[in-house]
Amino acid sequence: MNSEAVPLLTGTGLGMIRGERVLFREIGLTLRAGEALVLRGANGTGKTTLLRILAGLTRPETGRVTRAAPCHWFGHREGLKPQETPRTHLTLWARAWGPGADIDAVLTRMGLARPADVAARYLSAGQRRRTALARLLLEDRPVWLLDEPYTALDADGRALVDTLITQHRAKGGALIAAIHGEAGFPASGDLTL
Amino acid sequence: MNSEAVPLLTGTGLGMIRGERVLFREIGLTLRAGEALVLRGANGTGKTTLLRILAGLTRPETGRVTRAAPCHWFGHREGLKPQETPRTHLTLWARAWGPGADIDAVLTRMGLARPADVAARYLSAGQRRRTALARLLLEDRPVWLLDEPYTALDADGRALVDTLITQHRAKGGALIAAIHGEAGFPASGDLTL
Amino acid sequence: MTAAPLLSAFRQSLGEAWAGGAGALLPLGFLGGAAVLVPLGIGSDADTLRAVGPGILWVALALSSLVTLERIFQADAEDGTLDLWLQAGAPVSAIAAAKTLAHWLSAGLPLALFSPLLALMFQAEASPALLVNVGLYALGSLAFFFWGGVGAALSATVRRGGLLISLIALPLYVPTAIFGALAMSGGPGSTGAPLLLAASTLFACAVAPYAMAAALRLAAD
Amino acid sequence: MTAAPLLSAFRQSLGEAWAGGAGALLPLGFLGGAAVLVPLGIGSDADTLRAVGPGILWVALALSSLVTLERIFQADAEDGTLDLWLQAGAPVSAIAAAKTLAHWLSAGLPLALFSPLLALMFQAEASPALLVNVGLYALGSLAFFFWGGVGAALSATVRRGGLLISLIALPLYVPTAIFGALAMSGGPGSTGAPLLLAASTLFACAVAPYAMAAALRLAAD
Amino acid sequence: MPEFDKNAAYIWACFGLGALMILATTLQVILAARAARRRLAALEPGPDGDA
Amino acid sequence: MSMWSAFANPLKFLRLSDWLAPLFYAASGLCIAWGLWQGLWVVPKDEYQGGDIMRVMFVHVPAAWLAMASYSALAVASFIWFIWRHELADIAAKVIAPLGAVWTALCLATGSIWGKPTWGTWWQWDDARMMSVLFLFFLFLGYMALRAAMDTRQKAARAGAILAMVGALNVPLIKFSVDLFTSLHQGASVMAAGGPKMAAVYLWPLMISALGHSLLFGALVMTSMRTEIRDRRTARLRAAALEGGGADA
Ligand code: HEM
Ligand SMILES: Nc1ncnc2c1ncn2[C@@H]1O[C@H](COP(=O)(O)OP(=O)(O)OP(=O)(O)O)[C@@H](O)[C@H]1O
Ligand SMILES: Nc1ncnc2c1ncn2[C@@H]1O[C@H](COP(=O)(O)OP(=O)(O)OP(=O)(O)O)[C@@H](O)[C@H]1O
Ligand SMILES: [Mg+2]
Ligand SMILES: [Mg+2]
Repeated sequence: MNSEAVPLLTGTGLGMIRGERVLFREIGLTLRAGEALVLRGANGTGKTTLLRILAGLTRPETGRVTRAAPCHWFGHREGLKPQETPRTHLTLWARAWGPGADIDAVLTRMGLARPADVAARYLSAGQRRRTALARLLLEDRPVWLLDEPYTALDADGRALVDTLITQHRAKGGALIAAIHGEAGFPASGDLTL
Repeated sequence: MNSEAVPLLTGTGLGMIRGERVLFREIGLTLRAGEALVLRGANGTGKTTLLRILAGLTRPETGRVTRAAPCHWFGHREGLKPQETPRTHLTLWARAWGPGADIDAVLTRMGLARPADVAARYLSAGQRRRTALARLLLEDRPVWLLDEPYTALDADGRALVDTLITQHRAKGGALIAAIHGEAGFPASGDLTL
Repeated sequence: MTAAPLLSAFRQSLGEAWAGGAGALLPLGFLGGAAVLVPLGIGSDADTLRAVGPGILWVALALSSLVTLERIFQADAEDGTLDLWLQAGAPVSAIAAAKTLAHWLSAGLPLALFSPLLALMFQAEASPALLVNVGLYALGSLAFFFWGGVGAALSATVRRGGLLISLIALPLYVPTAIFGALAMSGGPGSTGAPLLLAASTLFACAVAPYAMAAALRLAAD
Repeated sequence: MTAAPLLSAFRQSLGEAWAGGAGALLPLGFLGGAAVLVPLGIGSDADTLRAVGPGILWVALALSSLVTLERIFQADAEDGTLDLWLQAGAPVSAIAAAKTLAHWLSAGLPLALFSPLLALMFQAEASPALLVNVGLYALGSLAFFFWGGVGAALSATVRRGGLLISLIALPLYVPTAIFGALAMSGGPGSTGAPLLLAASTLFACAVAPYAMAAALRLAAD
Repeated sequence: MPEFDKNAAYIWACFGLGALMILATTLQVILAARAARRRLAALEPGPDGDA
Repeated sequence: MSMWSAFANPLKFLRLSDWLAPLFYAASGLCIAWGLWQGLWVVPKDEYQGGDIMRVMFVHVPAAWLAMASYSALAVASFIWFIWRHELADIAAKVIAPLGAVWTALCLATGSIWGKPTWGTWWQWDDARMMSVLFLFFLFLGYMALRAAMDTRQKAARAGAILAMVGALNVPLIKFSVDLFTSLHQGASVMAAGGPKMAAVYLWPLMISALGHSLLFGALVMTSMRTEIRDRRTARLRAAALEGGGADA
């Protein structure tokens, strides 16, 4: 990947205040094709908040974000309705974002073939996370913003996330992930809050 | 610890069906003072379900559980109301279970001194988990049932959990924890589903 | 064993009820809104309004208890609090009763207390009977809350439980609504009606907690 | 850009509305229940009932739209779906409108369709006017749902949003309720009323989505 | 057909409604039973699909 | 072990109902047909009570009795299930509810059609009988809606049983409270204390019709129970088939 490429995502001078407390200030970052940035920091330092700002969900107190490409958001909450099954959920979002995704293939890939028709209310924690992760495969979006992507996953699941990330980067995608521990994460750089 | 001690928790012949599918069957386990049992298994194999059965929250399809001592339940959901702060939450449960706990000390111990008065709706994921973990310190209950206690915690937080567990066992307590990865867990035995 | 868990459950529910910000003002707003909309719909003929007034108030009380209760147990089931209460070392039925009582105190009783004002809006004559009616509304709404609690607990793990609750709870509300309306009518048979109202409320308080407890265990399962 | 996200939002909301199991039967149960409790409270004098009937139906429609809407956006904010819709690549206002429409279709329209039955229960005479009224109720309830949606979006991140919604939405309901009641009264001024009703509904459909969109962005912040 | 007095319409309405509801219910129950039998037989061919 | 004995038990029922249900259908057909023939052609019109309209009785009264009987059956089945967890009791409760609702609706519909010429109104809001039957209908609907809203069978069974039992405690209270209302409805003349007060020409066709309705109700309950047993078996087999394939999460 060419590091002189146009940045996919740029944040400059980002600062955030939450409840009279300065969470972070003057944060700048640039994400280019193929990069994988890891966000580190103790609990409550503002990783989730920064990711939401980058995704455009939260308005920063200072600074600005420039998005040159669409991005996928994967947060603590999975965005599943209790009555949805992994299959109906993925079908719905595939339709919303433009069709073309092969739902069955995605389900199998994510290890969701068996609980594909179980309502989300009954899914195990890991199955819920896998369903949410599967959304990343429905539409190609160059930037992925992942908040603790390994949470609740078993060893297989964590290896799967690594593979997804590697493939995404190989295709010219980029990502920022907030991660605790997980020394083995295939990162190209990191930022500590 | 004396392994001939009276078992704190016994399960015999436990079997569970969920949605026409047999999750597990004929599981037997015995937990004695000082023991720490690790529950392993891929996503969706029934670890959470088994723990809920042991806690008496879910009725098993077959088999029976004998509880010789009160137990603490720590699940995927933290049991926090959005408007509660860590301080009000812990005060409430300390009162419910009998007083005597020093809330300020517990908050400091769990690294919650700073967000002690922030409503749960605004807490970070790790801060929520820490608040829920803090309940374990409010009342001495010999058996702890922990479902993925490391989730969302930073390095400090994980070390803290290890310390809590070690101290609990040293005092004659016992625990069962469902865990993914985390090779370093100080266990005395394990059970794979 | 001890009353401490019950007090905690009571306290937590009070906090929850008030936490929305305006707290107990909200059900009042709801009732007030209904009271405003009804005359808009039926016109302002004083006689009709006076005839209709007490009945509408009963209905508004019943419906706003439904609206209030919808989330009581559903929220507990969703955020994991229910699991904690089931292990709190006190009978589940007592805990359910404590929670229901707290919600009645913060959303039912205020409505009853404001009922004379609303009656006046419906062209009722100012008279001491309006104050007696406060007691009747309070008694009746307590029964509404307990039966509504059964509906809420039964539908705690169901999406759109609110509407299911209404279907379940409305038939259970009937005796209370009838005795209440009868007691206020001043017509024949109205002398014994307050007693009957009290008895049916007592029955609700005695039976409903057990049904709630069974339903809550189910919701956690 | 494309209508695909809107269709998906619409579909998801329909699914959500029907997911309770009995689906569209439930609001009907609610309205039926209210219709039953009201005469219980006010007695069975045919003239009073006939006078009160249409008004009560408007109120029941308004209240059941509130009950239905309470959780629409709050649930989206809680489970993270809102974050996804904000990034779905379609105007947020259009998505909010699609969701509201879906809920109206599954909970508002059926109520309107059943209104003749309920009118008959209130001793109305069988006449073609009852069928005209179906249209009026449908129009009016559409406005109720859109204004209720604004209230629901505004209180999406607030506990006990339901009651806050009623406080916010009830004033917005007033014009609709007035024009609706006027159109059905057959009294003086009732000839232009259907047009006014339609205009106020149109106004709601035009303005409410933008208000919802702004409120939803705020809820995600 | 029997001849009734001025209320004939009401009588026929009641009997008609009764017949309709009862027959429709019976039909529905029997069709559901058939469908269930067929679904089971497809999975577990046995004597008339009895489990 | 209890898991497997519960699976085995319905077999006996399938064998029993296999010959009992057709018998019930045939007998009910005969009874209802005879009742209809008597009611429409044979029985003379009642000159004192509105003339021919009283023929409606042969539909209305059996429906009314069955409405009440079916709620009792629902409550008893729920109670048995709650205490002994006998799967058949749950199956029975599940299928009784919609059938009971049908007969309750029939009672309401015929009663209100009968009311129009006799009392001059389709519906009277403070009539004790009408209101208590209406609430019975609501209870059935609530029961069905609650079951439908639970997505696992076990939960549907538990929730349904709780509601049915609470309802059973409440039905007398509802009836008692609405009885304080005035009622247009006539008092009991068949099940009256001191024996039936009705003339034999009416009594016999009425009793036979009622027997026919009850037999049909029983037969329909049996058939629906067979359907439900087969459906549950089908679901288990499907799940077992899934169990065989796909070893993924
Ligand atoms: C919607 C309206 C009505 C409802 C819900 C209704 C309900 C009932 C019920 C529940 C019973 C059984 C009572 C018992 O055995 O204790 C019954 C019986 C009966 N009903 Fe009705 N009814 C309605 C209208 C009418 C009308 C309009 C008439 C005739 C004027 C009528 C005549 C009878 C008769 C003759 C019996 C048999 C009573 C006996 O001999 O025990 N009903 N009805
Ligand atoms: N209204 C508020 N008042 C005070 N503090 C607030 C308020 N809202 C948010 N905060 C604080 O802002 C921080 C939000 O952090 P954020 O969720 O971004 O953390 P994080 O780095 O993702 O943590 P974790 O690793 O635990 O997920 C928390 O420390 C929280 O206590
Ligand atoms: N109604 C149902 N129908 C079908 N399957 C169900 C139903 N309810 C639960 N399940 C299945 O039961 C299992 C529950 O597993 P549980 O939550 O105990 O898993 P777990 O071992 O804790 O997994 P994780 O590691 O992901 O937390 C899941 O596989 C889920 O799909
Ligand atoms: Mg975070
Ligand atoms: Mg789990």
